[in-house]
Amino acid sequence: MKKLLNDPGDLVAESLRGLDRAHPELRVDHENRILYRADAPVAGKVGLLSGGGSGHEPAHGGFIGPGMLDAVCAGEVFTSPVPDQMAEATKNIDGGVGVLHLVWNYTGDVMNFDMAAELAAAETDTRVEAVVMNDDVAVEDSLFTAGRRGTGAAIAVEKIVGAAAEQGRNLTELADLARRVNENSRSMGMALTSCTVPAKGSPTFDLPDDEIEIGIGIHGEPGRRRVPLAPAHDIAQMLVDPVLADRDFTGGDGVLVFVNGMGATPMLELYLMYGEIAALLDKAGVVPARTLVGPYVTSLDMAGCSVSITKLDDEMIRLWDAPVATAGLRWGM
Amino acid sequence: MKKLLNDPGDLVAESLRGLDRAHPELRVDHENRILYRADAPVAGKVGLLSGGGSGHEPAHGGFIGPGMLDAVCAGEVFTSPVPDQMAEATKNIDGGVGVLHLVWNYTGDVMNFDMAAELAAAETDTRVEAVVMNDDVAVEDSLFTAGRRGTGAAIAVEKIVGAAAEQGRNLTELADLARRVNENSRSMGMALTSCTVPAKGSPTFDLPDDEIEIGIGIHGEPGRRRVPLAPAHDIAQMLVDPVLADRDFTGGDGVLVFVNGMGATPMLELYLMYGEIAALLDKAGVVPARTLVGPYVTSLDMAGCSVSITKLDDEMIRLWDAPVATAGLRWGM
Amino acid sequence: MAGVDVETLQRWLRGFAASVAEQRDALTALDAAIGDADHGANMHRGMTAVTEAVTATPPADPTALLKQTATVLIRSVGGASGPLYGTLFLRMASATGGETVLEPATFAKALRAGLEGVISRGKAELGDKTMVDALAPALDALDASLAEGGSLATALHAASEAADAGRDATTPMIARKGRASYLGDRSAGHQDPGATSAALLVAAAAAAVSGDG
Amino acid sequence: MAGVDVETLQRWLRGFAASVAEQRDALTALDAAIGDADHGANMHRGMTAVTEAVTATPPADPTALLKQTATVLIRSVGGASGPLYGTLFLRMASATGGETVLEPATFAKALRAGLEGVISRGKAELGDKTMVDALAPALDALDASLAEGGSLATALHAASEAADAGRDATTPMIARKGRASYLGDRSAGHQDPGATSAALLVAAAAAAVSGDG
Ligand SMILES: Nc1ncnc2c1ncn2[C@@H]1O[C@H](COP(=O)(O)OP(=O)(O)O)[C@@H](O)[C@H]1O
Ligand SMILES: Nc1ncnc2c1ncn2[C@@H]1O[C@H](COP(=O)(O)OP(=O)(O)O)[C@@H](O)[C@H]1O
Ligand SMILES: [Mg+2]
Ligand SMILES: [Mg+2]
Ligand SMILES: [Mg+2]
Ligand SMILES: [Mg+2]
Repeated sequence: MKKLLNDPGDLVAESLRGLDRAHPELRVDHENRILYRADAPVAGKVGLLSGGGSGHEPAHGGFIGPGMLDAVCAGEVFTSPVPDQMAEATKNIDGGVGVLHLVWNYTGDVMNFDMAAELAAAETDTRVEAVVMNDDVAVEDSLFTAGRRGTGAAIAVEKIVGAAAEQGRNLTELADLARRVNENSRSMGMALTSCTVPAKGSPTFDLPDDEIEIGIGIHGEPGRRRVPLAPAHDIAQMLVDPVLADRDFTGGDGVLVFVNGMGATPMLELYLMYGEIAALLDKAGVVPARTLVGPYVTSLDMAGCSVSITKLDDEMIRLWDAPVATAGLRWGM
Repeated sequence: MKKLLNDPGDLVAESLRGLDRAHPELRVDHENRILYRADAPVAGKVGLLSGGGSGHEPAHGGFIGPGMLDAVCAGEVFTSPVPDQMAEATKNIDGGVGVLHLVWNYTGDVMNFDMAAELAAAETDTRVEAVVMNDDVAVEDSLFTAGRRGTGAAIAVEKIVGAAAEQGRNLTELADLARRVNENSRSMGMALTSCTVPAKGSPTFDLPDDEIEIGIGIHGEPGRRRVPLAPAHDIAQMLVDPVLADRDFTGGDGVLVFVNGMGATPMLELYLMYGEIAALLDKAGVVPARTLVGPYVTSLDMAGCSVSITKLDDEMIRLWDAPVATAGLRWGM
Repeated sequence: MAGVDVETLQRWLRGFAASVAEQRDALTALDAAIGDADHGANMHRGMTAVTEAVTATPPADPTALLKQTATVLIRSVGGASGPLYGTLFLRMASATGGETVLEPATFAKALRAGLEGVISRGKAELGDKTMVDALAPALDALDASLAEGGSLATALHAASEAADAGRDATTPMIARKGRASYLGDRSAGHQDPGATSAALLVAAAAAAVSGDG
Repeated sequence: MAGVDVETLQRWLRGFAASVAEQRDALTALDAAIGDADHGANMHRGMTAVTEAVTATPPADPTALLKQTATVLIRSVGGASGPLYGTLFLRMASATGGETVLEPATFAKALRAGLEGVISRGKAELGDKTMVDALAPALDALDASLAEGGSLATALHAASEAADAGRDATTPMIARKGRASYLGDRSAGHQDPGATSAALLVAAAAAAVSGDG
């Protein structure tokens, strides 16, 4: 394993120290591993909390700031944070009008956020709502399974709801909006190579040089199937087809297309993939109204990409375009 | 070789097509492989032109926009663009007060930009000045060599000079400023793994699992020495020491510290490296006034990092902080 | 030995911590195949923290010890296993009501309450390829052996055998809960990591009560 | 054959294009060791474009052909080799003044002008481990052989041998120009890619003039 670190056990703590120094506009509670907007709590604004395992940078800490999240709890690499973190963060970002938990749908994250909400309810009178984000069409969804993973749609949810929170909307409205953006989003990912979890020290899965995994998750979970290495054009098809098969994205005010790099994919390739994906969307009558291309929800050093599509309406477009100032997404301010 | 592409020969052209669609705020001349600010030429403003081989994304196209570059010429992967491209771009970004070429110091880039300036001089009456950026302390600098490579300092030069150009400063002032920022900058890089040039299809250099290269360039050029894999703390020292040995960075208004990812390095690791580097700077009495951490000048899928330090003065800090709206760097607008 | 006192419980937890430490890489390898390669690290982090806490402030009675264990696990593990194992011990603590020595039947009831906590927290059913597939048969065997008049040591040995069998039975299953469920059919053919750590937990209990833990 | 006409020059360029195509991976491998792994791709892209251009619009005379070659190389190659090889042909064109058949001495003088162009563009000296280390001895051998009364074919064969020797001599050198110079001492022990392609260029000239190209 070749990585820029000292002891794998100290990776998250040491990385947070560097991030803290690099971003004076954030406040970092190192003991609890919570990252805050420096001016949290913002009085009269609903506090937005997310978080999850580390290893997805710039998610989650890169999306804290005006127009997006108020705080994020960081877990160990690929391990959900613990209830105490979320309970503490909830307390500290409550500007008097409640806190919305934006939870990525993983068993661990959901349980830990649930327990945090229980703790918060027992200890404070902060109103807490939680919305679970689950957009990954690679995963079979049923009452009897853990359901779909939360992947790229979180960026759309956090950005759009973040802008709405900044406008002063109330907790119920924001939770409804979060659910609406989530329900309008679908994602699908693939890996050229596995990531290597530092504590393990070797790749999570072995992938021969001439094979790729389709339908992987962002924690190095293997995908739904393994296929021969293919040209970008065919890979784009393998990602776009299941997304479009799952939901109608035609018409209306167009879609947000988010082509995400898994961590070790050059932008040169990501832009090429975006070109292939956009051409397939053209053919299907789906209109990209907004685009985001880059490594935003990564899986350590995995090579590969995912595509997330969100059906937009007028309001969502305005909220997407609204000013945001985070380390990972910034415009208008 | 595992990459998201179709034919390696079409990689640059197809990637530019995707980038064009993803960034409506750019105008792309696909025949000449030139990327422009959509509103270029800006009347009364000195045009800023840079460019180089592809494979360094977001450099160079990601730094086009208000407050930074006006145009960029894209070469093949790791191959400087050709004079016709720069001559054409020069013509089209001249807002009537001249064009500044910001050239990364590589033999090919320098010769091709020189020939472009000769062409431009023969064909138009555009005033052209060129500043060569050469900040890499890994390289021996003498009258008899090609001198130091241009690496991370370009981001500081392009950002600071871009802001000054937006304020309406004239060509000579901007060229002087560019030289000043460049002279105040030093960089040093390292690789955990080699990149793979698509047209070659295999890694440029072989690096055993327990060795790293110190002093690499951004084109997969091997470094000055090969050492055993070391903890991040020691690697930080191997990068910071030669930079500080080459120039005094103490005192004054502090420095810009830019920790750059080479393409396949997770942000989790880059932030940890920044923490190590900042601690070493503390010890040396060097004060980070501004910080930039991320993959900005990449080398395809190379894992590793570089550090660039720029001594700042009051004016340079103001210009660094000024609004910029590019795909790669954005704030204040 | 008539019942389970705080020393026995400590032996159990230390024994579990030791086998987790020993099996850490194996647990992670199982999780790499159908999950995210961290179950060994998670359980090891948690049980190291439990051992340290128990050493630093030794709890007075079984209830306090179980509660402390639950709290430390919930605070230090994260992921799916943290809340689940945490809930297991939390419910056990609630079921012991401050007694200093737990009767075998009380211990069994506490474990049953713990399992119910796991099920209500995680919504897994038998056959979903989770820790429940090791724990549920183990507690059934425990109850059956005690009902037949077996000693707690005998009953826990039966439980441990049943846990091992339950763990082995997860291999052909298709996961319907947790991260392995994302793989669909591809989850079949791999032993569940959580069922594997759960079997270690039951084995450690048997060893602790027999005095050889 | 008395001199070099446009057909001979075309044979030369096509022959060079063919050997670059054949040696493409070898040139890239040399460049990977001390550069950026693109010299084969660069030269191949350039010479493919030259061949296509010459086929599409066959130039009327040597000057036009050399000028077209220069322009196409400068427009299509980039990097260091594009301007350098481009300048070589551009200066050759200037030195041929519209003649339809170049006398051996004129051809030699044109090549010398080309080399001087390379040197003034790239500032490399003998021993800097560049294409100059193959070209300069080649042209010295060419002049010497012609001065001794040798035919152009004989003289170009001597030149080709000298180019090969010059290329081989780059191996122990420490690079002082181009990308290989970044490696410092580590550049020693590797043959220079540009000197290697330059030796192919001279060999192709010898073959073209001998009629076996
Ligand atoms: N809903 C659930 N109910 C019971 N056990 C579960 C559930 N989800 C996951 N598990 C157990 O947790 C184990 C994985 O734990 P771990 O790897 O530590 O957490 P994570 O999946 O968050 O990485 C699985 O092997 C399984 O036995
Ligand atoms: N200043 C120079 N003068 C003469 N030849 C040079 C000079 N710099 C580089 N070269 C030649 O160019 C070759 C490299 O060409 P190429 O790989 O195509 O360009 P780049 O170095 O831009 O990638 C070197 O091997 C060397 O022979
Ligand atoms: Mg996990
Ligand atoms: Mg090159
Ligand atoms: Mg796991
Ligand atoms: Mg080269």
